[in-house]
Amino acid sequence: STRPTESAAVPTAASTATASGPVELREGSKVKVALVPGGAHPYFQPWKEAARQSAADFHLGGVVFNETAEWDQAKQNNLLDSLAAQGYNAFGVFGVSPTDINTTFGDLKSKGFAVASLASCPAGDTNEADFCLSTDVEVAAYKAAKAAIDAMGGKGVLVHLTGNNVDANTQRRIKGVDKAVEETSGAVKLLPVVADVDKDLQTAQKAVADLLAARGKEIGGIVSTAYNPAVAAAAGVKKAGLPIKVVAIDDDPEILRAIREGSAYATIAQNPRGQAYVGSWALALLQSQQCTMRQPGVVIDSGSFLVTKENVDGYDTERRKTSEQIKQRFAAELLSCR
Amino acid sequence: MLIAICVAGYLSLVVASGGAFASGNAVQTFFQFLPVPVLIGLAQMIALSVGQLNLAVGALGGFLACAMGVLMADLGVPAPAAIVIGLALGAAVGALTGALVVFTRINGFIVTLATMTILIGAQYRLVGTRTVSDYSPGLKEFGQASVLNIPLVFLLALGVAALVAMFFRAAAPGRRMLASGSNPLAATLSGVSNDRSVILAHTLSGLVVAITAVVTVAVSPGVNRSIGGDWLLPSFAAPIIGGAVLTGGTAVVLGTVLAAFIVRLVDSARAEFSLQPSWVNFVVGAVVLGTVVLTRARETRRSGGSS
Amino acid sequence: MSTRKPLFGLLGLIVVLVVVFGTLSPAFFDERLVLFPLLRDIAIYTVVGLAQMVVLSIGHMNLAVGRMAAFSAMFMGLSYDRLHLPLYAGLCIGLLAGAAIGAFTGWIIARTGVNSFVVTLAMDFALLGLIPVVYTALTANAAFTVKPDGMRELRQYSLGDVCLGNVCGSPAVPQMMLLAVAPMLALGYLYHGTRPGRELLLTGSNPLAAELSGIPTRRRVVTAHLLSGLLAGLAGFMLAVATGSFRATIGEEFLLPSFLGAILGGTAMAGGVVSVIGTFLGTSLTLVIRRGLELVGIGLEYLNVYLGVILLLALSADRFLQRRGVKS
Amino acid sequence: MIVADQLVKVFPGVRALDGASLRLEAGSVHALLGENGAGKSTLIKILTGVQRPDQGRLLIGGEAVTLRSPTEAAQAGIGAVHQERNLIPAFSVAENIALQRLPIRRGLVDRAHMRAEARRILGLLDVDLDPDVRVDRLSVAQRQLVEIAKALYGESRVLLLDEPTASVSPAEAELLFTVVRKLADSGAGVLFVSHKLEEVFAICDTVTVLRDGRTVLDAEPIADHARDDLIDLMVGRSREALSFPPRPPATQPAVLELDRISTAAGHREVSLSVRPGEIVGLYGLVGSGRSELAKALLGLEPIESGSVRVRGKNVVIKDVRQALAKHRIGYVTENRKEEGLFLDQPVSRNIAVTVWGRIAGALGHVSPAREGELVSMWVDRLGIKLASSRQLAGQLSGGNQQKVSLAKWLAAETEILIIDEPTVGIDVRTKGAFHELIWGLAADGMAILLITSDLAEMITLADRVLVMRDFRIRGELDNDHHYDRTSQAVIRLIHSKEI
Ligand SMILES: Nc1ncnc2c1ncn2[C@@H]1O[C@H](COP(=O)(O)OP(=O)(O)OP(=O)(O)O)[C@@H](O)[C@H]1O
Ligand SMILES: Nc1ncnc2c1ncn2[C@@H]1O[C@H](COP(=O)(O)OP(=O)(O)OP(=O)(O)O)[C@@H](O)[C@H]1O
Ligand SMILES: [Mg+2]
Ligand SMILES: [Mg+2]
Repeated sequence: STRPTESAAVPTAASTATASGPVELREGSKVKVALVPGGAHPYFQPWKEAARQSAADFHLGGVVFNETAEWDQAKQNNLLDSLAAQGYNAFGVFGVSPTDINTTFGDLKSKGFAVASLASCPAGDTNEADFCLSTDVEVAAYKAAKAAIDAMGGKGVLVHLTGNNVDANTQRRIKGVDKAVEETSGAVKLLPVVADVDKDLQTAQKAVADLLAARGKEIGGIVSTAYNPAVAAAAGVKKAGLPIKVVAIDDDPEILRAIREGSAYATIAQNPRGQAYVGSWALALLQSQQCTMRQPGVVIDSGSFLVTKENVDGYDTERRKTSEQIKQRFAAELLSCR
Repeated sequence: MLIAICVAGYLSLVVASGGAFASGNAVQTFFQFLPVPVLIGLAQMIALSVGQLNLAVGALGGFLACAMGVLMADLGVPAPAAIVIGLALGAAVGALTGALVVFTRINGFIVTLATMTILIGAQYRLVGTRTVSDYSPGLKEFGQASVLNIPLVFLLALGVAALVAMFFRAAAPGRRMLASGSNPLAATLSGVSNDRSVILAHTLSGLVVAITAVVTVAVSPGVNRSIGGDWLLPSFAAPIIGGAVLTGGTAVVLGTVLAAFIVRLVDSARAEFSLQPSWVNFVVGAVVLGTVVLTRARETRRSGGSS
Repeated sequence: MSTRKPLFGLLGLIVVLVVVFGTLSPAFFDERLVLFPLLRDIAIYTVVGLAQMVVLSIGHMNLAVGRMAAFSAMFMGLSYDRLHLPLYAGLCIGLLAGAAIGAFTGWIIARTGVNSFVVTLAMDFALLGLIPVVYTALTANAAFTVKPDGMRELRQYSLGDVCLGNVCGSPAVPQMMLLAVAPMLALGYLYHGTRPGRELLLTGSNPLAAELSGIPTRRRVVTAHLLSGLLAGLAGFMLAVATGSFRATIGEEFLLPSFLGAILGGTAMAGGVVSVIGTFLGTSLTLVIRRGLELVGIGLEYLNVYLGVILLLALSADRFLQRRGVKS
Repeated sequence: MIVADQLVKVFPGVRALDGASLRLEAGSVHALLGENGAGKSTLIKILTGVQRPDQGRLLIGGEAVTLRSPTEAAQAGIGAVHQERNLIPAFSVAENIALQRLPIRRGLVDRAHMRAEARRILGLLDVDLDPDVRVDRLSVAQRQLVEIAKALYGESRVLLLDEPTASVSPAEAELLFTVVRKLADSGAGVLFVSHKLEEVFAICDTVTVLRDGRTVLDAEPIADHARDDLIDLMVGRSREALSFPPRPPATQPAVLELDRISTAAGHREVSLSVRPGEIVGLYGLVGSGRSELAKALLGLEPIESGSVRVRGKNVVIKDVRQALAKHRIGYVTENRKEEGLFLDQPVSRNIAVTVWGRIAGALGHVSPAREGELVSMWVDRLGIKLASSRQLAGQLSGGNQQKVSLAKWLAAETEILIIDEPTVGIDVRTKGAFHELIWGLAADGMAILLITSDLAEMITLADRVLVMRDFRIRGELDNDHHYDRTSQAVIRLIHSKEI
């Protein structure tokens, strides 16, 4: 199992004892929240359910989930404007381009909307959104690599498969994996990262097969921090019959299945449902002027969870608990309410 | 010339890998991923033969792969029936595309771009963001099966290539398609219906895409909306490097197959030498350009003008 | 065969669609949230379409439009980040880089006689290799995030901020539109009024006859690709300004729209026929459809399906009416 | 057997046919005459189902029919050689001949049968061509013969020939006539379009004349009409007599000299010179290498040895632009469709392309007024028939396209002009006007190298005739413009064994 690291903020730290008590949203009917991922991706699917649920639970004027941004920052900007024109006034956004999204947030804020950066924070040190509620992708990648290294017995050859090389988030993931490998001080050797293999399943599959054909015998573990390579790696390793430990990211049904049947060793599940659910709630508080952020732009970790065969059926309980704790933490430390 | 490059490239990979690349497993992996580029190249080549473009190869392939996956996994349709439906659907979409081009006289580029958009939408409708993988083990076995380390799917692709070559060489409709592509006016005056050629070309192109989709369903761990997303450019690159002309009138089956082979060589080299992806792109760029310049240099100066 | 007619058809289509979408969703006429960004997009993608149009005019293609934009934007980013140059000085440097890479591509094509499709595809791959190397070496997040003075204004200001006395322009029209109008005017003049422009068209129409008529066809090939690189660079600049940073992924989405805008507008794939206004209208048509669907609230399940279907229906109707018009 | 009744065909801006009628009888060879743009090709296209008439009827064997496609026409027994070459370059001769109805055996094309059939038809024409050779390897003349063979394929009862002899040598034309006669004698009806009136009188029985899309002479026996009558009917008014005022002998030093040129194309030791004010004819059988010599001179084919002198200076010409801009040399190609014209461009641009360099101002600005003036001047001078100068070149009739191709180089105002087969497909009147024009250009001091396979034309115009065979100059004679004497001398030179 993995030990929490110093950089992974433990979300449960000080959330139970609150001075002001629980915060209740008083009037949410004027708030219309738009949850806008970067494009269609399995990761965001829990947002849909969370949108429905938060609309019902908090009596919001509406919560919409719109994934038509198609991984293009310009399209996403347009989409946000269109949603604003349709009357949406609070936005939970996964920015396509982490280096550009602050500009988008700035524009939205200047038009008087509440904005949350969900599932990813802007690149750099500033966050122009009201808050950022996300997994720290670097930490998630670090945890995944750590898990793989542990499964390999602390030594051997590790490969990192990932997506778009020139995406800031990819760079963070690479850093996370590199860090975990560095900590083994040479016991684990990392092959050059295989990037740009998330475009489609076949590219991923081909890359994995070529990799296994060329280096299969020496490789001890594979960390995939992107979806398609994870699916491909699990299938490829299973087919080749090699004793390679695959650690994936996220908890798409396909990956959970691989863990159950043993073709993948573990995955790092994140907390998309919590991001959307708690995010919508906080956005409603902000947009209805009931609360303000004590520290605008604050970054909150939504948690990441190691899922192996042992806890594959139970990890969601833990995750839901975490979400609840995040909500309490908002009430206790992050918001200042009337 | 292309053959020489293929052989030289393959041999140098074998040598560079200390012989490992000639091992059964490596050979199998190499050929396992060749059928898709070969087939999409052929599908595009068929469209190019009459001077049309088919921008929808990837979208149609992805849509059909997902449709077959869903039919088998969700609706419990047996694999052979799903394949037949897939093939029929591919040909039908192709025929419809061709008919649209002919009857509306809208540029084939625009029509296939529109069908591409529609099919991408349809593919998403079918599977959303999930990966469908729970289908016919028999089909998946077929996808992995091989004789003497040569995967069956590759032999299938070669078979299709041979049929396409035969079609263009010796079948009357194939000859008529080439006539239409080469000189539509002359073809008309010889009683060849260009309209029919265009519809036939799109239909066949759709059919070959459908075969590609079957292969994809067979060899992939599953199908999802990303299938087909990366087919467009390779589908053009293979026939054009192979010598096809965008304005029509050419059918270069062997060239298309060999060009796909060369691109696959670069892929394998990437894994063999753990190259950075950026270097691979460099290499692909250089190899593509080098191949074509060499081929070109060999051609007599006298034939034809520029581009 | 006059070229006027299809353009009126396109314009009519756009008007009809705007009316339909406006009726379905009155928010369509929201100046600040809909029209302004829509026009900004149209400006950017018109330039993208023009970048393709200039090579189509000689019967070539540029599959590296997007990557040339990224290449050019990289130089702009570099000059802001490292040299701290003002906005327009950096723009000029980037445009020079774009023109240079375009001219180089054209030179290879002219020298080797290899199909432009293949050369630009190879160039695309080469740049795809080069650009990330530079970005990862020089930046932390694969993007130059410095924002030179004037960048924010260029993104946000409209003609509403330009006043002559009491008369101000429309706040719906972004100032960035001027960056598209300038090359439109220049290209329109080039193709209609000057010798090099016409020579480009004739080179596209029949390269052999052009050579035999004393047109320096090789030089024209270089010219066309140079212009393409230059315009791609401009489009890259506009996109970077509109979204916020000069990054490696600029232009990734340019390829298909570049062809779509130009060809919808009546530019021939085979060369010899171009339409600058057509490129503008073709680009507008596709963006209006997309924006309209977005506003009507179509989800991803149907968005692309509708997009394709409307495009086909609209064009078919246009053709149908045109043919009726010819008959009567 | 086939009757066209009051056909009307309207194109944007032109009434190509305006009440044209034609009666073609079985067993006769019927001439269809008319000026360039009179509507001959349009009529033939309607008879072969390529185009549909806007008004009027077609009757075959007394019954009204509608021909919707060339296939339907072929089924009705109509075969045609169209004016523009229409072959598939990458296909073999045999396949081109059989394309109309490919023989099929077991689902595949029966190549053996196709080859045999092609060989049979080529044999009929006495043409020695390998049926397996690709058409793009053939010379212009050989392609024309293939087209004729193609029209004969499938036992047509009606054969429509649109200028079938425009670019074949007299000997080959002779063979064609024999076949045509044979076909007519066996009961076929042949329609023959040509601007070469000698041919028409030699083989035709009846004649129809079109003027401006209207039939002005309807199927009368040709024997009833004199040559000049027919020309008057075509032209519609009395012709002005041609005037060839005497030209002073060229005395100035040569402006263009080739000295023992050898080329990659195969020329050996070719020497010639042209003086200002002189027309030098270059005669030879088709394929003797004349056009290629011209192209080598313009830098399009490598010159391997020997020297080219322009105005006394040794020069190396890289391309046509240099030839035009620096040396003031122009070249009118024989292959207008592929090398001469921009078919999808307006006529104005086709003509003005060579003058932009001269009239362009700062930044390459071309004044539309200046350009329009020049264009309309040349359209008038050559009598190019068009709806407007913005009409696309590809929409002009064959002869008018040829005029545009020539106009381009006349407009260029060069000092040295190489003209390759200038009057192919041009009607009699315009041909006369052309000749006058070329004569006049020489009289004004231009140096002209004239390549033509039309011996009469050569003898009318040239001052000296060089005869080329197998890429070598075989001899030179002074021309006294006396047809019989000079033609015999030329033919003797061509067939002389060795020099
Ligand atoms: N597709 C077309 N579009 C517009 N005008 C056309 C078209 N085809 C022919 N024309 C016009 O119709 C008229 C008749 O042309 P046609 O080709 O029948 O002449 P022709 O008698 O064959 O002449 P020639 O002796 O030069 O071949 C010409 O004025 C020509 O410009
Ligand atoms: N049977 C053939 N096979 C291949 N090429 C041929 C053949 N006949 C002729 N050619 C080509 O034609 C060239 C000679 O044609 P060219 O046009 O120079 O001759 P020409 O004397 O001008 O005759 P023309 O009257 O046809 O113009 C040859 O060099 C050759 O390239
Ligand atoms: Mg004619
Ligand atoms: Mg010649």
